[in-house]
Amino acid sequence: MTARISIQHEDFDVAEEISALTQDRTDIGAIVTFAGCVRADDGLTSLTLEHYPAMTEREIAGHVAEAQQRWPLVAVTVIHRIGTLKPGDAIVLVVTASSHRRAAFEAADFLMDYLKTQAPFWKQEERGGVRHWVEAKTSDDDDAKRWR
Amino acid sequence: MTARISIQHEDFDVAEEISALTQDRTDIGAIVTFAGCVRADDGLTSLTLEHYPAMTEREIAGHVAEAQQRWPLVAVTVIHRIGTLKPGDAIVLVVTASSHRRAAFEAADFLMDYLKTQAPFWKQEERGGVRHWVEAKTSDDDDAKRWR
Amino acid sequence: MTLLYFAWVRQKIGCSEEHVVLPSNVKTVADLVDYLRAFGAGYADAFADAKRLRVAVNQNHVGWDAAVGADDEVAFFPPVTGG
Amino acid sequence: MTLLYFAWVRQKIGCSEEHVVLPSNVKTVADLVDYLRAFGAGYADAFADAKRLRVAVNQNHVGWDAAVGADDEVAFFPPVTGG
Repeated sequence: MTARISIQHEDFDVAEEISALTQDRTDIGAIVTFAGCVRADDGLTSLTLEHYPAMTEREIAGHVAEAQQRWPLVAVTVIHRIGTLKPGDAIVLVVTASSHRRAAFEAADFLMDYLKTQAPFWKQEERGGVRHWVEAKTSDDDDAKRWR
Repeated sequence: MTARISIQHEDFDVAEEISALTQDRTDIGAIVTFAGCVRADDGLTSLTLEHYPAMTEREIAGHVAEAQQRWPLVAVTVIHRIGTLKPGDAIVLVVTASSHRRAAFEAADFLMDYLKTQAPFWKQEERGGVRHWVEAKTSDDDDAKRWR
Repeated sequence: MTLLYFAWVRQKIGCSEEHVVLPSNVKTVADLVDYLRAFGAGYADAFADAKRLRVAVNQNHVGWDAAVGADDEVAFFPPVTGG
Repeated sequence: MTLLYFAWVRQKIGCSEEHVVLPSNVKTVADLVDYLRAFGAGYADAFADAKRLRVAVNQNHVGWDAAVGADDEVAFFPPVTGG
């Protein structure tokens, strides 16, 4: 299996990421992508993401390896943006490729639950010029618990 | 909600389909895409899809409407190719956009289960110059039953 | 009545669509199948094993006992294999 | 020892990374927190409510009773909010 993990300030191109995984291959039956975007909820004007670089990369790699053990995956790509983003901006991309659709769906769902709840990111929201740190949500934790 | 359904011979561009749904919007938090490709299983050299046009479009529209009722979706795109395809070719695309990731994942999964099992398509596989009609699979039906 | 055939049903019968005027004793899908079996060898072959066939009337899946009328579109096909 | 602070822990303390030489009686995370609280007002504020904090030693989440040593990288942060 090939895996690509990137934590970056730059935006990403979904089509490029898909074609990087699938080009010249005839064993991939299913490609699932999850792209997350910043929503303009309650007048949000910007979102700033901070992370713990050494831990983020190590943990994401560990979860990708776990996904690979649980599902027959051909390739996985995880891209997470950091820094200050605006409403409508892309923030995260997970691409999973497999022979079978259920594996691709479940692995993408599993990785997103990890990224949205357990990955060492901290978010600061800005509304009307005021910034505040986002508190951890329990509903997201419930999502992540589905996989235990 | 906007919905686009197309049964076509032509290939599709995932990035274009995503940006058509998300452009200039700041209320979409999650976009899930499922792209299915033809696999070269057991020496498969081509796959030909036949469908029942009036029924396919009517049924897909019905399932998109059901997905919209079950999950808070902002937009859905379903593209299914017909005609003769080669290994590696894209065959189906589902894009779901929502404020929330669980809705986008579940709706895409639900629509794919329908398309892969219940939609009025018939597949003919070609191997070594010999064509045969694919028989309906029970494992796919089990997937579709998850939603009842 | 419009008749549509798909996949190997179409191949055995040798056409994808035809229009027929039915005798008055054809009231259900089962009657229609009995009637079509007598159309020729391809029809007899296609309709030989009813268990292998599915039917839709006006684009809705129905059972063998469903009513059919002159204005209906009736389609015969194998179980769908999906996309 | 390398100390890392993230999010509002970093803001309260006013730095993201520092290197300290520990007295020999600092053997656990809890000892370390007690020690750091005396560094200044920002530290006291950041470590005021231990329940609001999480800690990782060498990039692994650990509890308050985990051992810490001179070569460790210890990070303090609020519960992660994910991406």
